[in-house]
Amino acid sequence: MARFLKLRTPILTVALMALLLAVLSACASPQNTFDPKSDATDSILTIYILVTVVASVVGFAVLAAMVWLIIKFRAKPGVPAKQIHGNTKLEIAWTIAPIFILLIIGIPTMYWIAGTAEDPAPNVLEVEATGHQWWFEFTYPGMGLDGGDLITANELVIPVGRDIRVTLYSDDVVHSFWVPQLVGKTDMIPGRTNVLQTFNAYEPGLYYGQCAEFCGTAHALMRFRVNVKTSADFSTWADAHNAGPAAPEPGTAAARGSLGFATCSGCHAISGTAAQGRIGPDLSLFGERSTIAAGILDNTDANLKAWIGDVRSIKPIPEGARFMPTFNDGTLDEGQIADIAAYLNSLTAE
Amino acid sequence: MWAFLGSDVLFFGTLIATHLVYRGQSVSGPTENILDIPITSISTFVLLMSSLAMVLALSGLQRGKMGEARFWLAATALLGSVFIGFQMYEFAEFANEGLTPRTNLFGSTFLIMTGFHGTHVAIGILWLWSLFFATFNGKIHQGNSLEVEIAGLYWHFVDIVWIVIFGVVYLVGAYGAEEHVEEAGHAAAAIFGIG
Amino acid sequence: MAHIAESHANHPGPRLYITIALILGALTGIEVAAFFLEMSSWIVVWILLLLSLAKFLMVVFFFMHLRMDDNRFALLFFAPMIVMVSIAVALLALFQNITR
Amino acid sequence: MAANTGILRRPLAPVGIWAWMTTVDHKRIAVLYGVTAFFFFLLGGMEALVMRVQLASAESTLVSAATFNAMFTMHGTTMVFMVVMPAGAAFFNFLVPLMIGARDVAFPRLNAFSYWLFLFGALFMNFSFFMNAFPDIGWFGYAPLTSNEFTISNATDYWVLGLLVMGVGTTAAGFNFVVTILNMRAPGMTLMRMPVFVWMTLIVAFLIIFAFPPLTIALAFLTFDRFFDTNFFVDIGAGSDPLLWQHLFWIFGHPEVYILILPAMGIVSDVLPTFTRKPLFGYSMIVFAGVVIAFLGFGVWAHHMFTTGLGPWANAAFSATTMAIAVPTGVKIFNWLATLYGGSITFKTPMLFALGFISMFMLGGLSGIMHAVTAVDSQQQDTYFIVAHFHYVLFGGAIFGINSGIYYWFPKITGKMLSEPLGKVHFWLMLIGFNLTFMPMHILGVIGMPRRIYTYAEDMGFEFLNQIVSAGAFIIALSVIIFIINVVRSVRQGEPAGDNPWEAATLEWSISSPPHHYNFAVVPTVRSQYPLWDENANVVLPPALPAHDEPVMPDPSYWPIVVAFSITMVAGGLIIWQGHAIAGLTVIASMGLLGMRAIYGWVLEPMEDEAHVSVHH
Repeated sequence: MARFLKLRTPILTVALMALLLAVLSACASPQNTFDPKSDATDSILTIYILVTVVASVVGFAVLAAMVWLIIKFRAKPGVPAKQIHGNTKLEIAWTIAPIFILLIIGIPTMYWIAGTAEDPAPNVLEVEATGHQWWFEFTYPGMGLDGGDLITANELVIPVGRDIRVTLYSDDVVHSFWVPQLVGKTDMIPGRTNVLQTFNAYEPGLYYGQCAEFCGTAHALMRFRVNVKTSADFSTWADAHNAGPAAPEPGTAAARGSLGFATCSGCHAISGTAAQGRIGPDLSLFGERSTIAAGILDNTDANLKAWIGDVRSIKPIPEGARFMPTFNDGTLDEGQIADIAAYLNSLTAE
Repeated sequence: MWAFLGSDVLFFGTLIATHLVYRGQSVSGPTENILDIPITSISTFVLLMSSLAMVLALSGLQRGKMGEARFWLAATALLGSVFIGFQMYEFAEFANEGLTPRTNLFGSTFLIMTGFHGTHVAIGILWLWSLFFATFNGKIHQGNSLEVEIAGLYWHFVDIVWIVIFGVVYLVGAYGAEEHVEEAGHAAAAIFGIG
Repeated sequence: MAHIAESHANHPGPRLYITIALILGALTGIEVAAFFLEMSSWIVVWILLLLSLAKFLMVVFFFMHLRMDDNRFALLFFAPMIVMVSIAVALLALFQNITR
Repeated sequence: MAANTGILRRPLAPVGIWAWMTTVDHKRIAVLYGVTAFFFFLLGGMEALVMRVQLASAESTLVSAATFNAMFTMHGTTMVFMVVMPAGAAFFNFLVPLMIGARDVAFPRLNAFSYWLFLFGALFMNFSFFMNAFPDIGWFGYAPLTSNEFTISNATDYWVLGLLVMGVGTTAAGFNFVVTILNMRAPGMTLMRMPVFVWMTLIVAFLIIFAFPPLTIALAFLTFDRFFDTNFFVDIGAGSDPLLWQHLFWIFGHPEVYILILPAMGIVSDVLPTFTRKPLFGYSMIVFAGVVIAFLGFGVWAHHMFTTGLGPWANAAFSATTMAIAVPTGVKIFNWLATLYGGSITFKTPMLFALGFISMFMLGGLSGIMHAVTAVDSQQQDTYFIVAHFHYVLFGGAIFGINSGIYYWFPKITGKMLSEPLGKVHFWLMLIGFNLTFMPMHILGVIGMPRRIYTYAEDMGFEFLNQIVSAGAFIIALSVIIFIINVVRSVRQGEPAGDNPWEAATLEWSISSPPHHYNFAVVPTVRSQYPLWDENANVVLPPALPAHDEPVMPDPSYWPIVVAFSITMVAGGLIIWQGHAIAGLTVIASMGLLGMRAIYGWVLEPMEDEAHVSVHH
């Protein structure tokens, strides 16, 4: 039996060590739910830590009790087992005790739930997010040209320090809008209007978002970014978005690209230009976006050209799905693709 | 058999719950206003009488009166077939009024619910006819009347499911269909104590 | 299955069955009548529900002689009934807030 | 002649393939269930290993997205419906009749029918692999994704119809065990003197017959949607609501996970007394807690849907019921620990696995309570934290419990002992591998790795942990290989086990192992929960009965397998019907008729064949 004991303790220490090492290395993750950047995730974190502490304390206590029982009551020759059938007082005790522990985590939960139902601050920014199969569309009602909607895609730009309320729609299957550091996830269900818990970002920065409900083949590559700017930058961004791009000076690749963009204008739109296609994502101010293809590639020229040329080599699209066609199979040659890429990159605020 | 009926309660309960949940959600196409109450009340009456016939058949068999038992067994099966006839007629009637499981939500939930019930009735009729023929070749006699009793339990169960469907779906549903959607819902919400 | 056999003795005779059947028929008649009367919708809905419940219980207790058998069968039937009714009520309540 | 209701003569030979296909003996059916469950366990394990290899490195292109999605779908479906449930069924089939002192289950042929339906349903679903239409919609197939519009191949049809066929089989088994346990107990064995495993079987049987109808209906709706384009979940414009599928599925889903875990709890509650040499602590409390869990199980389903925007009232209500269900589970764990108190514990392999079960299941339960809190769930839902939770409960719980049961009852089933040293290696390897695999997943969940993604970006910081997880998975695979070696070695030349190798207390240890096909020579009368430990144990093992006055056992019959085959073929016909209508219709019609004919053959066939009976008397 001793051998058995010697075996158990080293394994537990190794496991704990590995655990600590793993936790430390993981803090660098951009989607770490344990370093919140908004009031919503902050409130969640307090309960999160409370529950984790309660669970681990109870866990270690029960594990320790079990190990102690095993060691103390090993079969020793000549010591018969005590034939105990039950003990009602003990039973009552360990039925009531868990109820108290559950109250400790239950009551804050109810307060938090009530909290989510409160109506937001008066100057709340209303935004609508629509899930499509494998990209996100964001609409700012009333902030577009002459009272229309300002529509962008895959990068939600919001002002810092202001309540944001996102209303969620879906165009095809169930998706789920989740920005781990800013707000807890809520599903985007076709035919239903879900409203996300209002959140208020603490500091400007770029935050990672992810579709969290399995939505088909390319679910893993359906990500987005939330770009929190100061309110001043936010309004300049909105105005630039509405104003539309300055005409590229003739003779440059961007100019040729803007003509070449006609093939794309059927699906894509750039506010302030002739292209008004609403099937694909909106590409206004594309140059300022940090990522392309629903948050999976950095917005570099090479990535952009590869993406325009052949989407299917980057994203697994089942044939028959409603998605961007492949262009580098002859419809567009290298030069044209490079021009369009240059034109898109030229769409910036200045 | 009671265990089976317990499970079937869940089966039809879910069907009826789905129908109630989807009430009033159909956007296009005919809904409750298509239901023809007089005919369905007659078919309900027919099914009630078939339950009576079933019970008489069972008591006849238990008292050893084979003639009586056979007569009522056949009567139950025939009344059951008449009920199925009404259902077929009703489905055909709906079809040419444009209501099929494809047209709208009401079509789907209603027709599939009554369809499943009809299938249960059909299985019951098949079972009754098998029992009926079994009385001739000596397989069913006063001794093992338990066989018929189990079939009886099944038949009465199918009858009470129809009572619920008739009451809840036909009558409450068809009674001025539109404005009852909220009421039934609110009633449920009130019971559940949800605001 | 011993205890099933001796419960045969106290099965009600055919006369009782016929009276029950007539009552059920009458109840259905009242239901249909209530349906055609133009009373305020709230009462009619409750009348219809109560009548179908009454018919339901009558058939279960008399035709299926649940009253005579020992109550383990009743448990086997009414336990799922309670579970199902509570699930149905919960579903109805949950689907109330469909925001179209 | 009357005995033969079919074209073929009724097989009476006790040996050979034909005997196995037409067996109605609960012990043989149990072995069939066990072997099939183990085969699918290996299959599911391989699917898991493919996933782990793909996720071991960031942005790896080893496996395409479609294949990965199919892998996690089938891994989930296989492990839940084709491994843990049939493994539970194997234990029910073998042990319940022996533990309650009965000769066989209430409806032997229905028992065989349940097995064959399960097998054909499982093969039917996996057959889609060869038609390169492996289901890829997730093991709970949320609504709009499963409609024709969003699935290219008919993979989902295989999934839906396969589940329907298996569901019918499982529900039939549920009825069988409710009737067996309620009616066929040995004289003197009141409900409160039954072994805990039999209690858990009764509760599981009730859970099965009350939880499967909602699933059957949800699947029927989906079948109508996909084949006859009704619009239950599909045409959002016409008012249908995908949430209805989620509701119906999880109304079945949560009782289902209790169907998976209660057998393991029953096994552990019967293994502990034997290795602590003392009665189980608080027998009635454990049984009562089981019943409470069963009822509450129907009231918690929407905790899978906290993030679907049901509104604060619903979230609060289901959060509360989910927390409430933790209390009876806690009571069970405390009772098991109290059983250890004051015992003289011997650490044989079944005991090790039972201790592993208690500790890992407890950790899983606690990680589960964490996302009973709606706030925390909005961060944890659909992340690897949830994957960690249910693996701790299902693998740490059910699989450890089942392994404990295998090591404990293997001697009774085969008459040979499994080797202790190999068993211990298997346990320790599995425990270490298990913790290495699933503990890091908690952290992966916390740092935001979503579920069901076939790849992840470099800069997400998931890679190191995923490598540990993948390594752990291979250690588990290694431990399973050791288990196979152990079984093969001991079947060939394991040392004979004798009737009661562990000096256990329940009835099944009072007869020879492997038991005679008629189980008990004389049906014992029982005075307490631990018949073999009573001083005045009157269960003296009479010598095996001479051949001529063995009790008459029901004879093999080939009708169950024929009916099961025809039902599955009707489902197959539906799939063919999609391709080319006439061929499909002919298959459906012919198989339907065959099924009807087989049912009549089955019903009219007497239990004991006259030829058989006349030989004996």
